[in-house]
Amino acid sequence: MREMTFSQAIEDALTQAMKEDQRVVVFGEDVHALRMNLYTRFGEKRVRPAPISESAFLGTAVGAAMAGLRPFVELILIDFLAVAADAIINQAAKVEAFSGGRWKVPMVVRAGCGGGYGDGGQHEQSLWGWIAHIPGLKVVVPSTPADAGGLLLAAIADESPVFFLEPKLLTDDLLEVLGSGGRTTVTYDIPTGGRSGPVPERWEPLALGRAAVRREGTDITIAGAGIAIHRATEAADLLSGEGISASVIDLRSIAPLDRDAVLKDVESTGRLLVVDDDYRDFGLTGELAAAVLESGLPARFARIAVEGTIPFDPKREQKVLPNVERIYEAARRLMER
Amino acid sequence: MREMTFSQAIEDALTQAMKEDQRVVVFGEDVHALRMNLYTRFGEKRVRPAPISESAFLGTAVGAAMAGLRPFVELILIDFLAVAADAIINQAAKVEAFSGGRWKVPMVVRAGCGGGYGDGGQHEQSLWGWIAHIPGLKVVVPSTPADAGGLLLAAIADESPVFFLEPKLLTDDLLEVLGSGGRTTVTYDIPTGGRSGPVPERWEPLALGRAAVRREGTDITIAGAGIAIHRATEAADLLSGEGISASVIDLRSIAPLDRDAVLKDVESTGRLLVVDDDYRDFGLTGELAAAVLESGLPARFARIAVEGTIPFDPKREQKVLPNVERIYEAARRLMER
Amino acid sequence: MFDSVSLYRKMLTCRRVEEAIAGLWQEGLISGEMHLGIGEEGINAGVLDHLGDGDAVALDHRGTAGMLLRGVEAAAIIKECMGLEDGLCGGMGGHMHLFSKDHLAASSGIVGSAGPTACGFALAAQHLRPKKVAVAFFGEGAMNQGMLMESLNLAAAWDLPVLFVCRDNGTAITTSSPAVTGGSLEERARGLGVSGKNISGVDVEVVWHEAAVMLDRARSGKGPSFLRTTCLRPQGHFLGDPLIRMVHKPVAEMKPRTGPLVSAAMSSGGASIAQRLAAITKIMAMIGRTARTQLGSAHDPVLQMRKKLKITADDLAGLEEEVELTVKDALEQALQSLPAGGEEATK
Amino acid sequence: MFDSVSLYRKMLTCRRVEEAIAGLWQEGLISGEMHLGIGEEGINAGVLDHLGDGDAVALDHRGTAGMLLRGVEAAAIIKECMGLEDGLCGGMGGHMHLFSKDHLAASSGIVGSAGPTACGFALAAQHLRPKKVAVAFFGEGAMNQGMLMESLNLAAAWDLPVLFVCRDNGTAITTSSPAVTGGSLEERARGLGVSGKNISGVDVEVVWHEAAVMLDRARSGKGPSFLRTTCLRPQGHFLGDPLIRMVHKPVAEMKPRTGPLVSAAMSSGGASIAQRLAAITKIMAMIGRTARTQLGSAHDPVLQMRKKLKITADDLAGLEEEVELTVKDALEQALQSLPAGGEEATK
Ligand SMILES: Cc1ncc(C[n+]2csc(CCOP(=O)(O)OP(=O)(O)O)c2C)c(N)n1
Ligand SMILES: Cc1ncc(C[n+]2csc(CCOP(=O)(O)OP(=O)(O)O)c2C)c(N)n1
Ligand SMILES: [Mg+2]
Ligand SMILES: [Mg+2]
Repeated sequence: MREMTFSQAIEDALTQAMKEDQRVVVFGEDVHALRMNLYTRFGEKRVRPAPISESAFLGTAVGAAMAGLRPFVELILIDFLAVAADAIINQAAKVEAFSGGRWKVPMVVRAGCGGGYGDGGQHEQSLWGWIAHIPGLKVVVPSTPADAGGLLLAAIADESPVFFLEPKLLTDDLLEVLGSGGRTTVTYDIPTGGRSGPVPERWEPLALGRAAVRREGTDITIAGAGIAIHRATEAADLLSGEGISASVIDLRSIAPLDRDAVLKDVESTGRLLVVDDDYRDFGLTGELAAAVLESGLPARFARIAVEGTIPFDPKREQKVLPNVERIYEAARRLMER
Repeated sequence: MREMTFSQAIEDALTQAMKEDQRVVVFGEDVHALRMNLYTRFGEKRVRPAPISESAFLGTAVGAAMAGLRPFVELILIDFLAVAADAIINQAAKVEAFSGGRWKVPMVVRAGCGGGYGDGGQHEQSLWGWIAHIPGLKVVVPSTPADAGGLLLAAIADESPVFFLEPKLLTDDLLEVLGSGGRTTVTYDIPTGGRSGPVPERWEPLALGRAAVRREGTDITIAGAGIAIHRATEAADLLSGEGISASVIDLRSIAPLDRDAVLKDVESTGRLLVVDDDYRDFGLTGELAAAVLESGLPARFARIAVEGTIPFDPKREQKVLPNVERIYEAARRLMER
Repeated sequence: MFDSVSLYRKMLTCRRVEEAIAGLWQEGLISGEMHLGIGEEGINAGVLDHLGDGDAVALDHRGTAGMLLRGVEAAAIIKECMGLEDGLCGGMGGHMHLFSKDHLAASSGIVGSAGPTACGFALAAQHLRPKKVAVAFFGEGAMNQGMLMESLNLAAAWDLPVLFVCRDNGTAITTSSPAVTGGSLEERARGLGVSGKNISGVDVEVVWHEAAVMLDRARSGKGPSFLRTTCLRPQGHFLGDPLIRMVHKPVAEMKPRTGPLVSAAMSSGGASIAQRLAAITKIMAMIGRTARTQLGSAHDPVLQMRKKLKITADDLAGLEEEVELTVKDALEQALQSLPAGGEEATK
Repeated sequence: MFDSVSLYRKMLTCRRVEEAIAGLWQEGLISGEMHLGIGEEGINAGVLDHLGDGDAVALDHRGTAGMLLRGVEAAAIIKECMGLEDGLCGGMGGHMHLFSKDHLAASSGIVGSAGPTACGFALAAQHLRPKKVAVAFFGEGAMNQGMLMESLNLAAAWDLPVLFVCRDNGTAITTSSPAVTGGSLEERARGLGVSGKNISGVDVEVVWHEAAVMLDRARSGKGPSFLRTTCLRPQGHFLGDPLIRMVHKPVAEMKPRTGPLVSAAMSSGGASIAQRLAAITKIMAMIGRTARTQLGSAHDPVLQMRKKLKITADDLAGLEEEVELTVKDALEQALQSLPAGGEEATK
């Protein structure tokens, strides 16, 4: 076992993929700087800087994937998907269906997601529920370096368009640039659990759509992805101090969604708290609610998610993002119901 | 009371709004033809044809609304939002929040939605759950001519960006062009209930976010919007033949969502069936499931929605869209649970 | 080498297949919209004649002819338009979403998206298929769509082997494109780093030669080009185009529209009389433009090529009969494939 | 009339306010990113000097100076950057999302969106405020964003009173813009129907006169124009720009990066040696470009204007002291507004 930061794991797994498969090409804005090491090692043909033309280069990824490459597109932040949504929802997501299953689009879009470092509501969205609403797309959100590398390999190997979303608070390289900019005068509430950790000697793809039980509990199930997992784990520690035993389920993949893993746990706890860094309405929290109701399991339910545009002011920002306190309080309330 | 078709009601209400408020301007592709009467009456300055540049003209609507106009944008089909999503989700939806509530964006985007006339999966989406996921946006979906006119006036009067989505099967003018093209050799399964009906002498805005109980029942609540309401009403007729009494709740507005109206009805029926022409996952069906679970009401739940890209083949298309048979079957199954 | 007989055969096949599709649509055997390429055969055939295995093409909503010219079976296309299970895409796509992986040929109903897709095909060619190219087809209206403009620039920046073919019929649905388009399209392309030419699409030979040069450039690594070709489209935007109907059946089609229009023109509240007159004048101009769009012999690329053929009348008749037979055969295959009661599908 | 003293005062105020903001950022009193406009004062002041009540402006991620120049209080801007409740937007927007309804001034952190927003402002002017105009500011990198290109065309098609101002520093974050941009920007704008000019942004007087002509055109209903202005930005893309850090603190900042880079260059599996060398050369060029971007006196619009002022040394000193005091005052207001323990906000 090696030890790596989240960003190192991603770059390491990507390096392995590029070494093993010539079809893997990387492009996006500033990739020569963002992926300086890969740029140096694989040259500009395989790591290609793009103009600020997200529609063109995401659409290019669709065509390139259809014609035999395995494009890995660096979108930098998921918020920018909005300027190029057509390439994804009307093209990438639909080619397989339109062609009667005859043609697939194996591409990966990597982007940072989420807030917590004071960048404002146009740069800190998570949007995974927005993506997962569209049939034909997959979305993964790792919460540890080991998962990051494993899911990344799986995303590249998959035959569908996959979004690989990186919680920025875990990603040292993005956060260094966007958050601190070399300053020692700011600190952010970075969960210790995900920033670095053990990773395998050689990366193996992790199956998409399989949740991980991060903590086993008997009273309440807390489910979420990314940063939320670390917040939930901290909250679970606090709760256990009060005799409340919480499970923490790391979904890892938003689409496909491992409903079964959640339901299985809820079967024994009878309570589900969904924690989501994405917007609340018409999103992940609702989808898991539907899964519970459809299963017919009797369960008490609560959700914590982002309820409006994320405020710039870091103090208010902390409050609207799912944090340990909110999770803890919601779990306690749910225990009383 | 006058009698009007769905399209006539929309044009009539829009005419009233334009007559009463000089700030209402209409633009979009082909509006000189699509709104030939308004174009003639109000002239090109107020009804302006646009190039095929959705990003530019939706973004223009945002700026124009901020600077005092009341833009009414004809997007034609909601599927095309994907090429211009940024204008809506990163600009229109966020100005009010970003400005600390000081600046608003009163604009309307009108677009046809939904399928049932064989136009394929890129032209028949509903996408209201996709829009409603983003805080700061409103979405209405009328199901009768009277609601169409009333909601249209309310949308224009509202201070937020509002999507006005028109189920194409109800809209004679769009359907005539996209579906039949002057042929008498094709017919589509058009619900009789919504295509034409009584409308008030003078249009008054209908409050946004208020559902209408279309039919009162005691055994099961069926909730939805647009075409689904007509399908549900037909299914309810069939169900009543079997002694099952179904309520039908027309949400009319997806955001804000009248959760209370649904919960109130479910309180007495104990069963909720959500019918949705939009995609199933991470959408309206889940959002209502969350509302039920959060309320703590004991309820059985099922949902019928679109589960993949809509097939072109009209026969398969009929099957994937929520139809009377599916609603009827699902309601019966739910009664047995 | 330009082979006029072969080109004529190709164009005629496109024409006949599209006519057959129009017939099926009229009969109600095809539901929804139908955009055909009648009138633009010179462009489609002149460009696609140069493509071979490993070359790729991205089409727009008007992709039937493109698919045919790349070698997809007519029957498979017709069946797809009808939504049949044994159609090109199993009936899942319909005429706006024709896909053939074997031919690296894709389409999309979203205006402008052919540009990025073709760039992707070209990028894959750069990596996997040296000397292969990609062609994007789109209308002049699409030139105002951001993603298409972005893709021209991307192709220039990355030296992608793409030929961008703009079929300029001057109209996007009902909108006169010059009225909503600034500058000139060639200058626009050049400002995006892609040099181009403006030619008539009526003479397939001219198109063929121009495309040859541009595709050669792409194949030899010299990057993208832009070919603007003009054409007339006598059927209007799509089958059953209301403008065409108004022109051809003025009584039946104009009458129901006239009442509201006159009352809109006369009713109190609204723009000044001058502005209303200006609006009506533009509506009349739009209808007039449609009325004038008759293919006639002079603008018909198929007839033009036919006139110039250097073969005997007998050979010509033979060729034409062959084409008719092939198309008839494809049509029959499609009709036989209709499930029992299938005619009722969309009724 | 060009008033050099007033312009100098404006530019200097922008410079000092932005320096104050940089200080607060460095102290950790502002979280996240910070994009400033130091080096481009000549452009901002030269254009915005012509705007009055009812005129509108759409800014990008670099909007601080624009807001100041439209008359927003420096303290309100600084407080907004700090996320304070009494900031311009109540602390909800931050430096990339500054909005002032009274000044019809908006910003956005999404590259290219200033174009459409300005078109909307201009459309409203056409209807509600005859002779009023809208200005869009954006970088040269934004010229590759589809929505901006679309908006140039829309402005041309609708004759909107917009001035599109491109601040060209040659770089978008770390990317050399010429390397990913085809054609020329003026030709591109012209191909979209908007004629333009290319000038240096160092001399505010040149900018001022050019903007005057273009804005007059807009005010008199003659439609949009495009003004490309060049500038240098010594702070890099944003405060704490890693490239700048590498150049200025090579040991601390380069060393941790060198190990992985060398191993990437040497390790087996990957591109040919030639390709790797080419890549390294480009990385070095990027860092070198950054190192050479020193404002110096010749490229500093504030110093250039100062040199040309025709006032006494006393008056100049007086003016400069006044500016310092105003900015100091604004800074103090902002600091006083910090809630108790507020310094810890982002810590
Ligand atoms: C993004 C988008 N906007 C609008 C439409 C509706 N639409 C379909 S075809 C068309 C006109 C296209 O005109 P042009 O590019 O000139 O092609 P033509 O139909 O004339 O061949 C429009 C506006 C669409 N399909 N996609
Ligand atoms: C649509 C979009 N893509 C990418 C980004 C990230 N980004 C922020 S600023 C910037 C560079 C902009 O370059 P330019 O337009 O030249 O402006 P400059 O920063 O040089 O003033 C980029 C790529 C963004 N904010 N929005
Ligand atoms: Mg056209
Ligand atoms: Mg720049």
